[in-house]
Amino acid sequence: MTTTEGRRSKRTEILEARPVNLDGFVEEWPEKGLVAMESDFDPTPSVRVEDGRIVELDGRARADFDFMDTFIADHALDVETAEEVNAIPSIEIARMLVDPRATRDEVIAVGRGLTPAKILDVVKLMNVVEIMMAMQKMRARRTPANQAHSTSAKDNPIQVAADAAEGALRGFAELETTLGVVRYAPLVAIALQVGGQVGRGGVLTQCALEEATELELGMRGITAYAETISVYGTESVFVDGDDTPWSKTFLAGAYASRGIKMRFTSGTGSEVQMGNAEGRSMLYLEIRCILMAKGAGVQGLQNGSISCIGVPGAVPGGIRAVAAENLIASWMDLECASGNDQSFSHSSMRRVSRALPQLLPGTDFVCSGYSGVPNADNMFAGSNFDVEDYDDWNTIQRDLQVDGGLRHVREPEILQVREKAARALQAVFAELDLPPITDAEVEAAVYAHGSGDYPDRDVLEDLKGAQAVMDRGVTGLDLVKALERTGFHDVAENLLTVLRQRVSGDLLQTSAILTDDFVPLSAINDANDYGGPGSGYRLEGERWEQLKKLRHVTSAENPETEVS
Amino acid sequence: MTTAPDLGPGDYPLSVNRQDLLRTPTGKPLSALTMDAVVAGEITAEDLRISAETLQLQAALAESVHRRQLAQNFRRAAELTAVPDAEVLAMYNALRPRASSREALISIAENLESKYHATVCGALVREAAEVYERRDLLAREED
Amino acid sequence: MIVVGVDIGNSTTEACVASVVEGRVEYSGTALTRTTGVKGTPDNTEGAVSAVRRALNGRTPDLVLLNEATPVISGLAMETISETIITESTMIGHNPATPGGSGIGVGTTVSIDALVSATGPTIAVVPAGWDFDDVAHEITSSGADVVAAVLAHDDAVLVCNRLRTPIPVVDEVGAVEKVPLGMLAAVEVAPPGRTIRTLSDSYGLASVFGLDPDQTRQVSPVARALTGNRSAVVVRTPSGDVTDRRIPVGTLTLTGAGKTQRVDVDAGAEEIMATLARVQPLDDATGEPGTHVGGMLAQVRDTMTDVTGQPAAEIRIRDVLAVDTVVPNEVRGGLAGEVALENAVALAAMVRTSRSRMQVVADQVAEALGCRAEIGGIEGEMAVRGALTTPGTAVPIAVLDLGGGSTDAALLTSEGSSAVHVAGAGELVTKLIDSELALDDREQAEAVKRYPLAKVESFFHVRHEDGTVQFFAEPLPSHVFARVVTMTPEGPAPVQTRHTVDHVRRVRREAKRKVFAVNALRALRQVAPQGSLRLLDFVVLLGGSALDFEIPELIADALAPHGVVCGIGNVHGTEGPRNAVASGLVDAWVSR
Amino acid sequence: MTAPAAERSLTLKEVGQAQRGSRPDEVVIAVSPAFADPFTKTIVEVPHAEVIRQILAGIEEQGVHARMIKVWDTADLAAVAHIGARLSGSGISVGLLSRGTTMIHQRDLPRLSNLELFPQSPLLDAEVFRLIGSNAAQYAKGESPAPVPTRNDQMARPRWQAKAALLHLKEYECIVAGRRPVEVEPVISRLS
Repeated sequence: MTTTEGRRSKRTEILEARPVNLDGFVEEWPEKGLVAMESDFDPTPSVRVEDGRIVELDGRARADFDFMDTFIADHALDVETAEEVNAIPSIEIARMLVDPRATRDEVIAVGRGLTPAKILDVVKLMNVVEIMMAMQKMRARRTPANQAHSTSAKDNPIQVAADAAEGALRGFAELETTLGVVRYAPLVAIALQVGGQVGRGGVLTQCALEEATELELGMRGITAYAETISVYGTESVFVDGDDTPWSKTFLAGAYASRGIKMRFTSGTGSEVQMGNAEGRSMLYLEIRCILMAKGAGVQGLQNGSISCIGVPGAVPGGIRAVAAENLIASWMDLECASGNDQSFSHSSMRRVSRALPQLLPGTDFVCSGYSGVPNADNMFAGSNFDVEDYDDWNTIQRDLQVDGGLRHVREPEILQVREKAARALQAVFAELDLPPITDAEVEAAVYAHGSGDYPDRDVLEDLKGAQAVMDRGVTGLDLVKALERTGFHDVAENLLTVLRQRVSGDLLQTSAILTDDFVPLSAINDANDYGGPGSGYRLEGERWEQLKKLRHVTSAENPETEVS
Repeated sequence: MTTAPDLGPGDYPLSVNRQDLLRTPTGKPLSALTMDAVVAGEITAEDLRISAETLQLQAALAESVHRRQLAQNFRRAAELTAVPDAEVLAMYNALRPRASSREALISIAENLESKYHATVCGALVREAAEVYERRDLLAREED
Repeated sequence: MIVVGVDIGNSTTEACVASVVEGRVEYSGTALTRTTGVKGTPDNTEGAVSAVRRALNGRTPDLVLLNEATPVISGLAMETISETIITESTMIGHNPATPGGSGIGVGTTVSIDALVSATGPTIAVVPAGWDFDDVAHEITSSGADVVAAVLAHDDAVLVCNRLRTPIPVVDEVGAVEKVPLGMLAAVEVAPPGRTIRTLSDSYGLASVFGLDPDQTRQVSPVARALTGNRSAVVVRTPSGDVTDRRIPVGTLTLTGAGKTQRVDVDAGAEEIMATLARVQPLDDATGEPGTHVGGMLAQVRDTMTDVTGQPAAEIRIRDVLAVDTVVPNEVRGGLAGEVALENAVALAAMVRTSRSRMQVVADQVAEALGCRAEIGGIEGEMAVRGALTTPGTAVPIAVLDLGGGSTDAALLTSEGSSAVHVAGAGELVTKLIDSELALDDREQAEAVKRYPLAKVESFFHVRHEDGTVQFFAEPLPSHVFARVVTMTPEGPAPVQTRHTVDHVRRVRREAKRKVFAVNALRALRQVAPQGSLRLLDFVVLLGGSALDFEIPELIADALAPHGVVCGIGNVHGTEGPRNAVASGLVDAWVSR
Repeated sequence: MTAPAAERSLTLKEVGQAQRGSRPDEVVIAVSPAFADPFTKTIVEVPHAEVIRQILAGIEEQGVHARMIKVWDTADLAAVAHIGARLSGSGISVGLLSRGTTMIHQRDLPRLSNLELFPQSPLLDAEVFRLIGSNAAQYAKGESPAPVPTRNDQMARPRWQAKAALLHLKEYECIVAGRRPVEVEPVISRLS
């Protein structure tokens, strides 16, 4: 910037100083794939079936298929219906998606045979309101939910336990953690599990790590599900990630074979970010990811650009494309954990508007996740929303009468579960002969905001303890025993009930979560039955009464007082 | 493989509606997994795993709601319940790009099929070997 | 029947299971856990029960035997007792890694932006923000007779390389703006691998600045402070000085043997230990209230009050160990973050009380495990008994138990036994290493204490501290490349230091010697017949530090001149230096 | 008080195919295809002339020799840096992408590993580049420098992620497949 420009107006100066101008924006470059979803370089839809096999897909003959084409043709697409459904005009399919009179099942049946380019062709016809209309119907689970990140900049297990308890109490159905120092994982995963079950019995937990350790913690029952299994939309980027559709499919089977819920992760922008978009639009490549996930037989997908959100966020129509990728995951009958989980903008207005296409119609998990700790403690590099936004989120839910999965909870209840979580973890650590948690740490956990509010742990001793957890083969069952022996009977019961779920496999079905009564709620027994106004999930009754509560609401009965 | 009973959406969740069908890999019913049993030391980690039979039931359920690929995943999973953890991870690593020769992949498939009767998984590995060969993703000589 | 011996130590609790059939003892399992609470207090129950459960592995015990554990609390403190102060910015002696040029330049200090008007030999003073190209250009083009330079940035070599004739340049002087201007000054830089000759010598300084004998006497501390540096700057100011000051940190009052002696802590460890020797056995030690020493001893006393319920007035400090050490501290008045090695004294103090509450622990253990529990004997005696099962030992025998907080000695002769605890053990060693190397990281200090050192010379080989080379087939992780490392069981771990392997090794061995070799002699003298080490035949080393890779050797070296056979315990010929007390308890019970 | 930062330009004069160095006291600076031409500054507008000048200064201050090469057939940072390391007499290199992302590499390391990585190009300024040069030279001398402190900024994503992707794509356009690395002489001229 040079100073030789002429004098600037006061208004320009004010506008220039607005947070939104700290965000980055770029022009499109479709030839290289730096374009959201409208590109002349995307293929034209086509499909041809011979002898029960797809021999042409989106203008490419079988001999020229890369491995994504091959996998999608052989595993994702319904060969019997492919030619027929692809012949339906895109406008008809788009209308079905929006029209409440077309049932979810009907639209899904059509979707099963569509090629990636055809799917793109359909959603390109839809504006963002139509995408939301469709999402409302296509979401797999009838009841929307939300997921939290519960991490600590110091990997402090007490903080993770207390924030997990508060998060669970506030309504998150799933809690996810990860580490700064990876060796801390066993202690933090235990803290997340114990804290979560204190906050609300039945909450599901996961710890994002490299595949082998993540799977091991899951097999031992210290965590309940997994989601950081990344897939990509071009062969070269997939290979750069050291995987193929077949290796990931095998991994999906491995998780299910241990009774562990799992979903893949993908998102617009990852391929162009790595410079290998093969000239396709971001959304086209994401559709290939979604179909790959479907073909693998995994129950769900976390998408919505995720860690690449800065890329679609910087191009025209990018956030519309992100809304569309969530819709397509749902349309392909997958559980959709719909992003909103990374620092997105300096502007609070942009942060909210980016979330509306998921928050208003509702998704399986509106955020994946919402930072249940201050963003400075968020080891996923910060989320679009954090604990400081709780009251805003609750107010938006109340204003628009939508269910974003959270609720206002009064401070005494929060302090109570935070203390109980810290005490329970203190007892478990003592029982398992892990580095002691002092009463001062428990006290800190009750009132703390971030990791700086806790006494420092002896990291060396903690890491030895973490190693001991792995060496001694501590399992979820040991946590149950420790809780039971130390008088945390209700928490022990909660955890045992979650572990018992593994035997039934009910949580392996699409979009499954556990209710307060430990009943698995999935797209089978809570299938989305939206069929227009007055149908489907409605925010009403007891739940609506819950969401009417805020921190400060003037009492109608006695306007000199507040109710909360 | 025992044939799964004819299950429909109404049977879900099995843990609520069809406890009669559920057994742990050690043969215990779900109702045996109580806190008292845990405290008495009668429950081990092995009791809290899913059985191949249960995965077949879930496959039938998934099929009943037209989730063909999900059902197929449950069938692969049912086969993998018999494979030890370390071996499962080794097979996964062998399937990574340029990690294995064609022969190595075929021998994994054969092992799955003959030792574990895992024919669905075996087919997946064979298919990978074929695609990897065509796309130059088998281990290279010089690596 | 199944009998379990349990040894509650300061940091670990050991359990040892035996089946006893008709007086025959068969050992069948051991376990180790962290001690819960302070040794000798009811809080120990939890750790004892979990150790027993783990050792039993599902079996049911008939009898649990506990040691009569004496509560021992040790406290640690370190006080710096010397301080180097520079006044009037007299000198810069911070030894930057890369000074420029070589030789000595004497002239008047002038700021770089005033060079054009400088006359006579000039020393350019360059503040932060000046680019090295501009500095070189300014010096060359100003026409001034610049004979040396002092820079804020790390630019000395860069500036020198850009001058027609190289001059001595000292750089990385963070507070360069405080250098007095218009004063006569000298800058000296030695060639690589050499140290300065002129400014580190009193007569050198006298020649440079034309000093008379009185003035020369005054500047001798400056010369001394610069000894060993590769570069230095000295500015002649009206009352500039470098002083080396003792810091009073309080007086220690030692009472014992009917006498009371007072000693200033800043007198150093030798003086403190000599004073202590005059009042043995020590009844109590107190520190002057309001001083650091006073605070530390009061804290040890308060902790003991909390755990025993005994009033603070009744708590006695029964031993003190003082160790001399050095800590690198930033010099007050320095301009470039100069660091001087200051003297410090580390103190370990130990408290014991006669009021053991082991009966409470025994009752609680009995209830938790549903079996009988008894106090089976005094730990010192039990340790000797356990040590005696080491093949090749015989009565009379002495043991040295090398723990975390205290070093314990016990003696068994045909006449009976005696035991003693002295302050200072593994934790003090860690603290000494941490502060002398300025690691400020207990994890690294602990690793330096426990594992041998090496230097990673390439991705495929390390040179161990003994000079041998080890090759690796797989490349080492990149974060250890070119670093001094500790060879931990998990592989090499970096030590954040610029010191050489030799230096770190010297610090480590010296710390261990100052604590363990000194304490071994001190403790054994207290139990030896007539206080004479020559009358001891066998000394068996027990406890966690007996597993250390060099402490036993350091102790053996210290004992060798006294003709003592010293070795590592091997309880029952299988357990090594562990489980002596626990198995001693069982043996004692059987022989009763 | 301080002299204003001078403006300088950088030209990389080709002197022939890059050869493996034999001096044990050299660090190779390896740059990506678009470095200095057509790009002239990093993602946060630090001029390439200043980037190179500071890295060279950091190396020179340590008394170590520097040599510079341009890599033509890849714009992958690990590959650029590793090619540099294999040509370096000491085995140490500094690899640079046009947008500023930097890595210190060593010949014996696997390509995907590194000694120090500075992935957040928006946070690299002249001072950091000086320290990177200094550390690379110290590694070449077998010393153990403290790693250059890495910075982190959660809000770098919304501001820079897309521009970084764009610069990356542009850099890829400049790749000349099959062209061997070329030794270049950095000519830094003062404009003001």
